[in-house]
Amino acid sequence: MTFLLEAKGMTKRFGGLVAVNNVSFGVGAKEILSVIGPNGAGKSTLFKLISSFLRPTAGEVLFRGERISDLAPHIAARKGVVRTFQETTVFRNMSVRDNVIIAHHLRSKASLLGYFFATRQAKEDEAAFGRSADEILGFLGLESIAGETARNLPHGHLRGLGIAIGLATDPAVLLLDEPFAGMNHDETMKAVAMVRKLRERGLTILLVEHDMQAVMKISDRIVVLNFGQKIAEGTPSEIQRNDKVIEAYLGIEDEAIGL
Amino acid sequence: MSISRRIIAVTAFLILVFAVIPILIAVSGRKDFYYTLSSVALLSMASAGVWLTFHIGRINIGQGAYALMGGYVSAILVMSYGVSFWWTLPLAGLFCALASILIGLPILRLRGVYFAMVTLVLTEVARLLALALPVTQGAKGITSIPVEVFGLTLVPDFTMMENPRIAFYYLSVALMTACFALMHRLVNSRIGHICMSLQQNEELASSIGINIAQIRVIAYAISSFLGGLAGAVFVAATQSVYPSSFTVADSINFMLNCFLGGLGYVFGPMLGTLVLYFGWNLLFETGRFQLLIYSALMIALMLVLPNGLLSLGTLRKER
Amino acid sequence: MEQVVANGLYLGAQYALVALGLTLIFGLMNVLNFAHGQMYVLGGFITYAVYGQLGLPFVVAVIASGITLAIIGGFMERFLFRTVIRRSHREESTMLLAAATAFFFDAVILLIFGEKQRGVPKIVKGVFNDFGIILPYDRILVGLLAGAIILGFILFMKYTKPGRAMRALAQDRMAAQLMGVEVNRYTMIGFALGAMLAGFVGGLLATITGINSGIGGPISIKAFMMIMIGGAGVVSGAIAGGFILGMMESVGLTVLRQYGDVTYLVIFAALMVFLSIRPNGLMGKPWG
Amino acid sequence: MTQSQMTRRTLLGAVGVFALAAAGGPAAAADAKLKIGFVGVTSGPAAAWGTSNVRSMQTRAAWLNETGGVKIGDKTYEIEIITFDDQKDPKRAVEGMEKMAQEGIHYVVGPNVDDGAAAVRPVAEKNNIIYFPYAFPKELYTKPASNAVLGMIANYQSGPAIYKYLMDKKGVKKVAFVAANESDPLSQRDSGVAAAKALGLEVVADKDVYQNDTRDFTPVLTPIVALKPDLLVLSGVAPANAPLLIRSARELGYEGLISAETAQDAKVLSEGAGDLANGFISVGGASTPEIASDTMKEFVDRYTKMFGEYNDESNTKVYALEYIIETLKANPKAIDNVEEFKKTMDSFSAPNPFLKGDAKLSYVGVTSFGQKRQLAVPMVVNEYKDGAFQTLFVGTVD
Repeated sequence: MTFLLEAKGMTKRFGGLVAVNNVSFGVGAKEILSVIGPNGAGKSTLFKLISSFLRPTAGEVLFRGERISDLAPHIAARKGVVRTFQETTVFRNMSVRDNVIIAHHLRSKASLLGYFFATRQAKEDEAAFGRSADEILGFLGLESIAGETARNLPHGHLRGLGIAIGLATDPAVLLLDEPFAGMNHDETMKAVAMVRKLRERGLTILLVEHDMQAVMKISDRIVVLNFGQKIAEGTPSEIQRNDKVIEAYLGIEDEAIGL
Repeated sequence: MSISRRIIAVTAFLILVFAVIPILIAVSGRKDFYYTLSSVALLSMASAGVWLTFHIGRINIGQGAYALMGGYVSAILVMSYGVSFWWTLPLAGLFCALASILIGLPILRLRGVYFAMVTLVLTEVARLLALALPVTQGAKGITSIPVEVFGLTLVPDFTMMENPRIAFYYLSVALMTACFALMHRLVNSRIGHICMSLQQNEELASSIGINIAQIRVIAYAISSFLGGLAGAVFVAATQSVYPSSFTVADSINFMLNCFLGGLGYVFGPMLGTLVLYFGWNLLFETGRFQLLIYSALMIALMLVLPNGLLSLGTLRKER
Repeated sequence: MEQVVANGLYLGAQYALVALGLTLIFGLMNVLNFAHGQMYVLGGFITYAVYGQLGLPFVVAVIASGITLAIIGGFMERFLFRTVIRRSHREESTMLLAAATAFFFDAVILLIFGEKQRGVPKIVKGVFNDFGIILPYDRILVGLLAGAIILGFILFMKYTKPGRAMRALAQDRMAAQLMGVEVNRYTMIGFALGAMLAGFVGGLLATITGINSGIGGPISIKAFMMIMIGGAGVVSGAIAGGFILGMMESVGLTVLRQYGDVTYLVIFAALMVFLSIRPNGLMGKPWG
Repeated sequence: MTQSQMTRRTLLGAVGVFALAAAGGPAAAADAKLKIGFVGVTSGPAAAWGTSNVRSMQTRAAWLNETGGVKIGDKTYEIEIITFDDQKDPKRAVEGMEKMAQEGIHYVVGPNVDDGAAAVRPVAEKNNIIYFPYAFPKELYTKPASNAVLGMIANYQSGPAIYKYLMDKKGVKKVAFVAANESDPLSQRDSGVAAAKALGLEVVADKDVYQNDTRDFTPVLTPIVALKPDLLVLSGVAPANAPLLIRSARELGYEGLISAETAQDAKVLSEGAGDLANGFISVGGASTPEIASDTMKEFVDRYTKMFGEYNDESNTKVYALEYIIETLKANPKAIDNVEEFKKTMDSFSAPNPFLKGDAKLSYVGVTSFGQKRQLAVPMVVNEYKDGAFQTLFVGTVD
């Protein structure tokens, strides 16, 4: 199987601590792959490694067979690998629509100077970005809050805005950082439906998540991390039956609920 | 706003600075205001640069370094190489922009107070360099820069004018007008929005494909260009430059001008400079209580309008 | 060489104490207090008035300096900084307020205490001269007192309730609030404490280097450098930064003296390079 | 708020401020008022320099006014002192000089530092202002410059005299210099070093500098004291720093002489360094008991009454105003004509009221500047002893 995005032997050390240890897996085109694991398993480190926000100590990330792990984040984004953030990370003092418009950066045809002098190309770009932003907001059901300033939004909308920003970059692979964290059951179900719709737009989705239930529902395949190592990989049903996974999660759950 | 109203506003501004103020000066006989207002115009340009770095989310307390650098570049070119004063202006600006790219590449990675402090130190480094380097003539400074450089062909001949102060006033406000026109365009174009995205969250900006390092350096270079240009004109106006011509106090003042006018408004630095610099001069009459009154007024202003003088309009609207 | 190290240590102790108050205020409220140097100067003048003019014991004078400044600091937080922080869109706006306060103190000090350099009688006479080290006893005493105050401060922050509350605040304001820390109260206490430290060190040093109405600004700037070296908002960073700068000055002025005017150029350039490599200083918290 | 509203508000604000400023401008000068300006530093770390200047002018002016004003020609004038704080910033100094021109003032005391004095030169020359800087660059006083008059003894004049005296009387052979890393002190150090070398002294340290905001001078002085010079010269030292330098040097075990070529204040020395300052040599003016006249003593009394405390730096700064007034008296046409003033300078002579005996006020400087552009101030070299200055010797400059 050829993967669109592939992690090979990813390792990250912080001083003496090994946060991620020799993790390999791949994501096929239009697949939804989830990385799960108990707290402190190294999920978010792995997430940052894949999105080029951190440099690996060893190993590499390949996108369409090309190494992207030592590139600056904006170049990885230009190639088509774009991440989202957890909810508080938006352009807080801009309107929702402006948030999405600015995120069309990668689709610019005019140069910076062109924008300064408002050339024809620049004007065309701006008009196109506006139309596209409206389309994206409509797609995600956010058109009613397009004029709101982002810092005034409630939590649920903030997450939608984060995804809208990601979509505006026109990515091939969208990396979602804990898209269901802190949601109640209804909200989670809505979000799950939305992620499916993203795939229908032709996107490949890699998400890092804590919420087992949602992940089981949504994923084509799941990678499980514990103590920085991959302990399992497979379809949701395979993972559910995997002893190592159950052990890892039970151990943690026990501690977490104080048993 | 509509285009016609914009034209009216711009015209009104031009008439004010190029006609009304000179007439007011002539009527009131306060010829010393030419120098004061030229200073305000030039310092507000340097402050506009600082404002632009604020716009990308950096507190810049290093503009004094570039103003000093620009001043020295202009003075050295005029004195040692016989370059016309007019040519030294863009050259000084470009020199500063280039220097700021070299300096900015490493230090623009710093954020918040760390960037602020490094730029503050940069101002001091510039002063110490001016004292130590042979080309700047050390402690003595460069003095008696000839006024003949204004004997030129293309532009109005300064020496022909009755009072060079008036000529400098026109030059300064013309440059200031151009500077703020460019700034206004820059900030309201997509570039301004990109800068603002950096200000609000650099990681997010970088995740959507913005080359944050490049934008930062560009903004910083423009900022330094303005600082260098202002410094160069200032040196010509006073015909001399010393290591103490622009110091840490100036760098801090440039920053304060931006705060006072309002960080959210592109014309903030202009108003801020006018109020801070001119305000100090107006309080000249109060003698030994000058600093006390000045600082008390500043504190009061800050309490009433913490987002700058120009936030007065939005404040009223909110009510 | 022993002398150079001794100079550096003494300088470091006094620098560390100056930086401590500044970093505390910064850590708690993200306010870069431009008026810190002026607070130091005010502390010095209070000691000058109480010990030098009224003739009361030195200890009384230094305590008076500390308490007066604590009160002033508390008022500054309550009536100036709190208002501006609440109402401004960008937290950097406090820099203008801090600078204006600095000017205000400058003006008041100049009007009350005049333009002259002032000094107070020595607290102990005599000079220690052995092991290749020459150090006047009053410097040793002040150095030790500075060390004791630093130690006391660390213990206070570690083991008392307000100290722990303030550390929690500095680490994560939101979390501290959720945990039930009274944010307003402890921010005010923290500001007062920072101001008190400035008052203490001003009072202590009045007996060594005297006091002068114009030096507030330069002192603030030097203190900024120290907390940048160590890392802003971190107590250990301020102490480290103070000692490092003290040692750099002492060693630099000896080693580089034949090159003339370059010592500070080298120190400043080194600081810029260092921060380019370590953007948060030695152990600072990042601040965006 | 829209952009246009903002612009308009800016405009309105500007006009308002302007109207305010124009209204607050100078009132028409009364016939019998003589305005003398001061542009210099009265705030910040160097505030003492300008403050001592302003206060001696204000003291003397109040005194003269109290006794009926000054009769110049057939008119009697009241003296008014207009002061401008330049914050030691050359840009502001230019501003101040413009302001003086605006006020119609032709005689200005100051600025206090080299760069300020050089920066105001074009403005002063254009607006016919004669100014009296306390700054030493020779270009200011040599042709083609002609509007600046040095208000005190330059260190390149007093330095050699002091070094010579100390060589002859105290057997000084090795000299060390230390200066603040700023324009004035560095220039003064360089000319001091040159003078010492010319006298055949061995200069063991000529590159040591400190930042002007230094509070602890022990690290600066440690290596210098180790060189064991016979004389330590504090070039261009600020009065605030002098006691700290002296104290650090003495506490480090330095046993040689210490001198400075700038004016100092005895109270500051005694508070800052106590007995350790004994033997410190500096340049003073006229207030030591050996040479002060009754007028000088009364001046000190009035100054103390007016401002609470005397500043010995004013000893050298009492002269400028006196010279201006006496020269105007000698040639009333000079009151608004600086060319007349310049003419009178060449031949001017009047009794010196501040000095015992028959000392004269006159303009000097031919040797140093090729023209008479310096006040003949007695070069009083003082030695500090137990809280007061004692005169070591009095020299002259020609």
